[in-house]
Amino acid sequence: QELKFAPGEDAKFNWKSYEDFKSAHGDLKGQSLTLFGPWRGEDEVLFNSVLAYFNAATGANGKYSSSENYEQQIVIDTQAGSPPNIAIIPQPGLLADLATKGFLTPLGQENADWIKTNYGSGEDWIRYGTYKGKDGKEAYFGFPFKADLKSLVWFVPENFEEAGYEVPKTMEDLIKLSDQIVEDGGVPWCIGLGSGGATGWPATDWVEDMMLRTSSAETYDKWVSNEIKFDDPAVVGAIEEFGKFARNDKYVAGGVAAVASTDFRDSPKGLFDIPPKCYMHHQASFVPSFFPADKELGVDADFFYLPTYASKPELGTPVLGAGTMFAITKDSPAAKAFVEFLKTPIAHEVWMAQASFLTPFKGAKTEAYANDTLRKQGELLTTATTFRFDASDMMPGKIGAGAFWTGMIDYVGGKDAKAVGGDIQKAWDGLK
Amino acid sequence: MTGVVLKDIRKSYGQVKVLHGIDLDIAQGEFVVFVGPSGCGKSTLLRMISGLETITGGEMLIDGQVVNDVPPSRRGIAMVFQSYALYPHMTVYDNMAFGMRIAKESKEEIDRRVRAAADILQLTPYLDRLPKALSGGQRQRVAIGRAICRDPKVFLFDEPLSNLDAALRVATRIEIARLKEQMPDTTMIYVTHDQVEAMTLADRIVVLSAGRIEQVGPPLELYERPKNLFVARFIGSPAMNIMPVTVKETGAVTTVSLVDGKSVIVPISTETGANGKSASFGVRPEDLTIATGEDYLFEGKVSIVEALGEVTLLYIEGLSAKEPIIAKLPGIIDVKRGDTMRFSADRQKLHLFDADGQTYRR
Amino acid sequence: MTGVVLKDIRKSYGQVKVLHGIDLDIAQGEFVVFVGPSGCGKSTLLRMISGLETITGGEMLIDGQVVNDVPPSRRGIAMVFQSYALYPHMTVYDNMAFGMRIAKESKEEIDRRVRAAADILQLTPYLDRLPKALSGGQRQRVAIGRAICRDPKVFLFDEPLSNLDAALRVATRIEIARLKEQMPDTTMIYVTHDQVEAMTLADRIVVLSAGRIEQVGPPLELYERPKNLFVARFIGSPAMNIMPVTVKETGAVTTVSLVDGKSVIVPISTETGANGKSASFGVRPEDLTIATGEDYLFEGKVSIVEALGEVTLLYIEGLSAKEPIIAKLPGIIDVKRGDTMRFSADRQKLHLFDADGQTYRR
Amino acid sequence: MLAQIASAMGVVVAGVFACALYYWLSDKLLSVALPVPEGDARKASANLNRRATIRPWLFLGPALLLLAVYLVYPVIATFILSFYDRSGGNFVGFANYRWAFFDAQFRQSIFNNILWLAVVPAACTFLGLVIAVLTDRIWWGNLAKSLIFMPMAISFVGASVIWKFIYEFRGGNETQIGLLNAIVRAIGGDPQVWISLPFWNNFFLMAILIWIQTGFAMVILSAALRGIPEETVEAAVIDGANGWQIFWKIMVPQIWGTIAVVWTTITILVLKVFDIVLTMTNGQWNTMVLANLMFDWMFRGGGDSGRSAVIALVIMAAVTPIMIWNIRQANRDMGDH
Amino acid sequence: MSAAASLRRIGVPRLILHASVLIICIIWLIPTLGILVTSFRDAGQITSSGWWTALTGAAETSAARLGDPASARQDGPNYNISGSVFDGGDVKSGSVVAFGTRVAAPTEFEAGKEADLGDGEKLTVNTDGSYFYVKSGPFDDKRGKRIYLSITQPPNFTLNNYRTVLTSAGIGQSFINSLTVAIPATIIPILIAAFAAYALSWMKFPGRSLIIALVVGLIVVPLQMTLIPLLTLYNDIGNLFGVSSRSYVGIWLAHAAFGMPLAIYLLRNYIAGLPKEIIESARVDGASDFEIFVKIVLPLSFPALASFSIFQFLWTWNDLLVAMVFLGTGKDQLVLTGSLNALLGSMGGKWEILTASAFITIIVPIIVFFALQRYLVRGLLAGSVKGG
Ligand SMILES: Nc1ncnc2c1ncn2[C@@H]1O[C@H](COP(=O)(O)OP(=O)(O)OP(=O)(O)O)[C@@H](O)[C@H]1O
Ligand SMILES: Nc1ncnc2c1ncn2[C@@H]1O[C@H](COP(=O)(O)OP(=O)(O)OP(=O)(O)O)[C@@H](O)[C@H]1O
Ligand SMILES: [Mg+2]
Ligand SMILES: [Mg+2]
Repeated sequence: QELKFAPGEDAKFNWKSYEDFKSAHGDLKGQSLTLFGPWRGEDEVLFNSVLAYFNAATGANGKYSSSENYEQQIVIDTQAGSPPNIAIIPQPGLLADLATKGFLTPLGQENADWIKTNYGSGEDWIRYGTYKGKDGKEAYFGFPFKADLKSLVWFVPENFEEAGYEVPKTMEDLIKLSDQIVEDGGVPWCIGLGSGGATGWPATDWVEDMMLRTSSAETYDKWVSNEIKFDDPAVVGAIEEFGKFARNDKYVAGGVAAVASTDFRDSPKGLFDIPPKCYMHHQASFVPSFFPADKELGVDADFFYLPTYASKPELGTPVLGAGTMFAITKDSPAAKAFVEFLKTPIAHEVWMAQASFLTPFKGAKTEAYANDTLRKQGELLTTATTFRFDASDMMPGKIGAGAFWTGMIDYVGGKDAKAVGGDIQKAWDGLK
Repeated sequence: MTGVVLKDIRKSYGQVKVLHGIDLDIAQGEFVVFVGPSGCGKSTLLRMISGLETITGGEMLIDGQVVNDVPPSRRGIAMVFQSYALYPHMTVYDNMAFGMRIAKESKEEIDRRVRAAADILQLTPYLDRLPKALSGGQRQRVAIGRAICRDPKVFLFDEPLSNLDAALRVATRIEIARLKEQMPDTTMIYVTHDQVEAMTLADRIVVLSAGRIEQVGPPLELYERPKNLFVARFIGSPAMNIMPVTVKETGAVTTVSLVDGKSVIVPISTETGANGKSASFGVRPEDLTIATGEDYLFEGKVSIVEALGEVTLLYIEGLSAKEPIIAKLPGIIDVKRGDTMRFSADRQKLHLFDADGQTYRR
Repeated sequence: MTGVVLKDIRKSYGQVKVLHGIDLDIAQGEFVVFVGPSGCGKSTLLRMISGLETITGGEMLIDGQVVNDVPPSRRGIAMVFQSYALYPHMTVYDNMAFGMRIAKESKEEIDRRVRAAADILQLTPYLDRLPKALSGGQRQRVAIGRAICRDPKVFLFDEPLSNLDAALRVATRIEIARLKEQMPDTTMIYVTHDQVEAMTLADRIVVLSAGRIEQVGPPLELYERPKNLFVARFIGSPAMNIMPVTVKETGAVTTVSLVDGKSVIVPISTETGANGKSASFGVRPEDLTIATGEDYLFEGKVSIVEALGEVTLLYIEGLSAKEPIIAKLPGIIDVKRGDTMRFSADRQKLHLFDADGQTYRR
Repeated sequence: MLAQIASAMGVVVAGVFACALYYWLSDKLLSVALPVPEGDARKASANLNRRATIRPWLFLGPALLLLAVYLVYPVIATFILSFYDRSGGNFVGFANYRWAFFDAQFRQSIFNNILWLAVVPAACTFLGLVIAVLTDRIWWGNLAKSLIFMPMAISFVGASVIWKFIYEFRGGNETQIGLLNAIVRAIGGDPQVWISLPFWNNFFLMAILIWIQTGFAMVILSAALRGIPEETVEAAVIDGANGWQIFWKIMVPQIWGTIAVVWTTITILVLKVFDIVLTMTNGQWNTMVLANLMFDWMFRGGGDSGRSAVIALVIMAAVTPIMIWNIRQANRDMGDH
Repeated sequence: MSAAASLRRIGVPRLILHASVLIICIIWLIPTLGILVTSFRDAGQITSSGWWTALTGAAETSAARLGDPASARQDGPNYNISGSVFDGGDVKSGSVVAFGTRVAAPTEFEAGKEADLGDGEKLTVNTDGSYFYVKSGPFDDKRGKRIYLSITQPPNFTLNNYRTVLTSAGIGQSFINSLTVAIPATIIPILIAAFAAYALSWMKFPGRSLIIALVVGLIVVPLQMTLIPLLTLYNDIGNLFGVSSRSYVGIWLAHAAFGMPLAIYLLRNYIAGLPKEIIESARVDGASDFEIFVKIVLPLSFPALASFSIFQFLWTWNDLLVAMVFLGTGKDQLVLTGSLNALLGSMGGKWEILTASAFITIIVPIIVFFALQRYLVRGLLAGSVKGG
């Protein structure tokens, strides 16, 4: 495969890191490396463009593949004993599970140390890659590469301009703005929880963001580890905070009934309708790929940070995010070398320069970002005072990708927040 | 008057004309049998009377009413199908009761009529069986019973016995004859291939051929005075022996000459115009006897002898007709293949047909 | 010697015993017909000879060899099934060639034999047709042709004509008779329901009843001297009239008295032991004649008259047997229902059976 | 490209050929091992009989082997796994069964499954029957059958997209892009979120499977209907029965056997169905069925092999009555041959 | 003849019959029609209007940007900009019904009439899209002014979705892969099942009804349950012989086995119903069971075989899971369903691609269906009816 950017040409890339890596690992000629991950479509093309640099540098034959049945496939493959060399895993919960079952090769302390020094909120990132192995000892398994930023609110600047709205700086302002929009005869929010088999998950992002804006990061961590119950007042409070938006008929496009059934992929399109269906949309950094094709980021659409309560300054500016972890499911020199490759700035910059890639890696040049919007997000990620990983992704699969989703659907459907929390907690108890 | 009247009834399937104008009056209480070769339209005609087949042209009256557009169930008919057509999933009782249940008769009435019919047909012990547990003859009786229960004005039978073995056939035939006696006012129309059935059952026989009526009349009339060659050959088994002849002399009696040159005098009057024309001379196998003197009809070589016990069939060759001449002689006769024999017959029982196959007999 | 020998052959399906020990010697080239009422085990016996049915007990020999465990294909037999059993997806030619192809005969040999068989059966024009494009009679001939091609030592027919209509039945029967003549060394075993077939075709008839042999013998012997009541009633149509009698006098001739008290002298010798016992007296319908003088056999009231043209059937009541007595008289007879008539018969043709149904005739 | 096609064709032909070769070779081998000498009639027939005892197993062999390896062995493995914990490493006795017994979601799934079993096979069979009867009577019946069969050819993913455009809900006054809501709106009703309507949403999911499977039932039943003797129907016409009565009292009872087979097949399919639920709701809004629950426990978040095994066994146990019925049927058939 | 009588001639019941079949067909067709129409629409339209509206054409509101202020011409004290809204708008053609300058009121003004926007600004947008924008002073915005339009468009269909799908990389290879999987995976199980079905209906051996029961029971085994044990087995065998555990043979056998119980069940129903005499007759003719099967039963069961092939083909063709597990997920092993799925992106949701690919995948099964349909009519379970 051709290299997207010819080495050495563009100064915004760290070409030196590429050359260094090449000289250190040029001895893998013909070795094969299989990678299996969740990226399909455009993401797959982009990742392949990154992989091409690895292949070119080492002479190895790295092949990436993916599948719609990604989650089943990795379970089947690891259990049956024919895993890929490297599995790219978006959910820490799944990573933990694979680790406990002994399917993962630890990455070693030196990688953990490297993350600590080179990633923004490095300590947190290490935590999300460290789990008990089959032997019961904690070890570092998951190398984070490619992050998503969740605490974002998307809007159309021209619509704001025309109506004279300002980007809110505090949560109080945000609520005031929402009321203002309602008063002007508009609808402030588009919320869509539909996602076929995964319906409900966008609500978990809302709740997590609210959790970080109403409770401390430590409470959040306890929630993730179920040290506090799901029906703890802190959690119920966060759910109800989400309810302020999602369960307010005046606030959401189509009314509350539409929330659960609108597809999350269709939902942001409401921003661009004429007249606009809504003015704001809370969603992670990947969402522009669902904007209509001709919308230019930064001009036709932009985002702002989901603000915090002015009344709770002690919580700082927490950032909710997610990321994919690279884990070695079948060890080989090429697999080790690939982890080394991920430590080079160039591995990040190639993707950054194309689209939809954020990295907490401080060594990657921010100039490489394809546009300002991405750059702004990247900076949010590297400068966040508190970074927390998506809670639902870290909870056990049955909860984070099951009971939590279902609970949120029930909640939007009118069920009491406390009862919903209780249900989820019951499911969690059932796992023990 | 519950007769059936057919006025110029026609039927075509698309382009194919099957019936070419049938005119027939059937009186109330009459037993009429349709016979004819396979494919001549017997079943079609019967099915048109029943209403299962639409009428392409002409008019049909039952009981004095035009019924062309009346659905089957309202024509007051009952039909017995060739293949029984019993409902395989119902018991004999239910098979017979079905029509009445559909008509919402009372339970008692149904029971009364089913039992009466079962009684007539000696089916009472089988009322609770499914058709598959019955023998062929019993099944056919159930089919008849089902028809009786409908208490029809007109009873239609389509070759009801053709699926039965010989013994059952005889027994069931007698049953039908008895039935007719018990229901003197019911008109019965019966289709068959079988000679014997037609002869024994019918008040009148209708001989059909290729969608046309060839002759209508009482059985013996058809046997003794067939109107044409077709009827002559069709009625009687084995069929009438037909020999090509040339008319030699006409008048009150007619002289004809056989292929081998021998002359025969037939006591049928012909007009002079017939002189010298070719004709067909017919004699029934059972009317032939072994000639004792010189006064014989014809002679021939025996090619096959079939001794059936009660009668003996001789197949005689050498009279140049494609088929052998058959003689049916009573008892067991001691002849061998290859014997040459002479035969004579009662002159009154000879038949003569013109070149078009119409009888010379008036 | 390619005969078939059955020694105490038995068959049971689970608990049900179907055949109770059949002993039979069939000589090479013989034409044997099995007759018997439905369900008596004819087909079962035939299928055991063919090897399609396993033998439960006894021994079967073909050509002097025990074949109990020999599979059908190695017994040198060919079988014609009641339902043709043609291979619907093969042409007539292929149907006939199938067996030889399986046996890996040469192409030329196959062709020669198929064409020879087709010739015999007049099937040559149809060789390229599929069975569905043939009429019933032609299909049956193909089935026979297929069997011929196998050039079997033993030819088995299971009611081959029962699916045909009357005319075809006669024609095919003659075909089979002709076939037998052309294959004089082939043993043929033939199952039928039909009297006429049995009488005309068989060298010997085997009468079966309920899994046992009742009588074996040439057709006329069975007709004239039935061993027991069963055979007497089974052979002949309409069946022999049987009347319950009491033996009055024994000796060289026997005197019996009918239910109405009238005495009849039967020229059959009986022993004194029989005196006073009840017996059955039989006379065939076709042996009855109208009595002219006082010397009559019995009298009775005519209940049904069936004029068939060639013969007339009279049903006579009043002799207390459940079934009416039937008289079959030649020609057309002018009698009416209700007439009382007297009948006589040739004394030589009377039959007498003891209380167990065995004939008194030695 | 050509080379790829050629090699693919080669592989296909070789594969099919190898399979056919097995039967041919094994039969040849059998005849070589047990020869039929011309002279020795006794030995010949003994060998022929021996062949006849061995041959069924040659014929059945590959099928039994495949069934044993691909189905029986996993079933046994599943059975064993049902006594182990989530990783399959530690024996836990009946704990998984106990869990299933008390689990609310499990109960919900059973309830829904019963609902599915009560509705879908009946609906498919009934609709298939009605359509088969009706289309047999019209000249464009074959075209109609093709149209109704078409959904069978659409993949489940395709099918769920299709139905998205039927059930989709848009709130407020927005234009509806779901047909059902557009119709409801057009006749003046309130649009509904069909797939989350409690209880009824099960039926909306079932509609999809019915839409797909009716073609199957129709094809098979239409073949059976043609086996009904025309005369029995005509006899009923003369007896005065109307179309409805003929259908119910004459036709249906006569093809009862086939109806049972269709019913069985669809019942089993329903027990296995999970694609529809997965893509439409993933069991949320109380639409969970056993197959989905099993899938969930097996794969979600690394999986729990013990509990999913228990659910799988419950699904398999559900066919026991059908199996018994079929054994009876098979034994009855045996009598015929 | 009265009207009622003539109606009776045609037959009211027949009219009802035709009408009801037509209605059923339409109901059955609607979903399919929906997906077909959708596959020819623009991505944007799919989620903004119902597919049925695509057939008629509908008014749509959209935005357009007027010419850049720099392009303004001075005309006395006035400055004006003119052009066509279709040059810079989202919509490229159609006829303008109304326009507006505020997003909250996008259809404020009727097309062709001059709108007074205050500040001495006046704007006219004509039906054909041409506009004239005039201001009493110079324009001072940085960018062209955004206006909103209601535009009616004729029905508009595009082949782009199909082009995207058909030209995507690897689609040809995966098409061949799919066929390589599906054809043997259809033929092999049918062959094996037919042999077994024959043995189970016409050969006598101990344990026959038990095997039949087993087969019926196995129809229900959930596919997912078997994957892990089987793949483990495959890997063990692969390791033992040092070959890849993922091969076409592997997936054929897997598909064959998964389809086997139903195949045996349905085929046995048919084969057992063949006339007994034909088989006995062949037996008398000296044919062994093998020959009977190949020469008699196989040709006669063609209807049943053909119809089951349709079903089996459908399953293997539309399958993704089994292919992924037993064949692998690499680019050159991907089957058609797999590579089409990859086009949907990590988050899915490209309805236009989904619908187009649904129609592309349906083509082959439909061809198979039509090719075998005439057998299907008498197909499958004809044998389950005695005498059928
Ligand atoms: N549906 C049909 N379409 C075309 N021709 C038909 C149809 N039904 C019957 N025929 C033709 O009509 C003619 C008369 O048929 P019909 O069944 O009345 O004969 P049939 O006298 O009853 O013969 P058989 O004694 O064999 O029953 C036949 O030549 C037949 O081919
Ligand atoms: N498979 C079977 N199981 C049990 N009983 C059977 C079986 N096959 C036949 N029979 C019984 O064996 C008896 C003899 O049957 P068979 O078919 O030989 O009669 P048949 O004399 O040929 O009668 P038909 O003239 O009606 O053909 C019958 O009573 C029948 O019920
Ligand atoms: Mg007829
Ligand atoms: Mg028999």
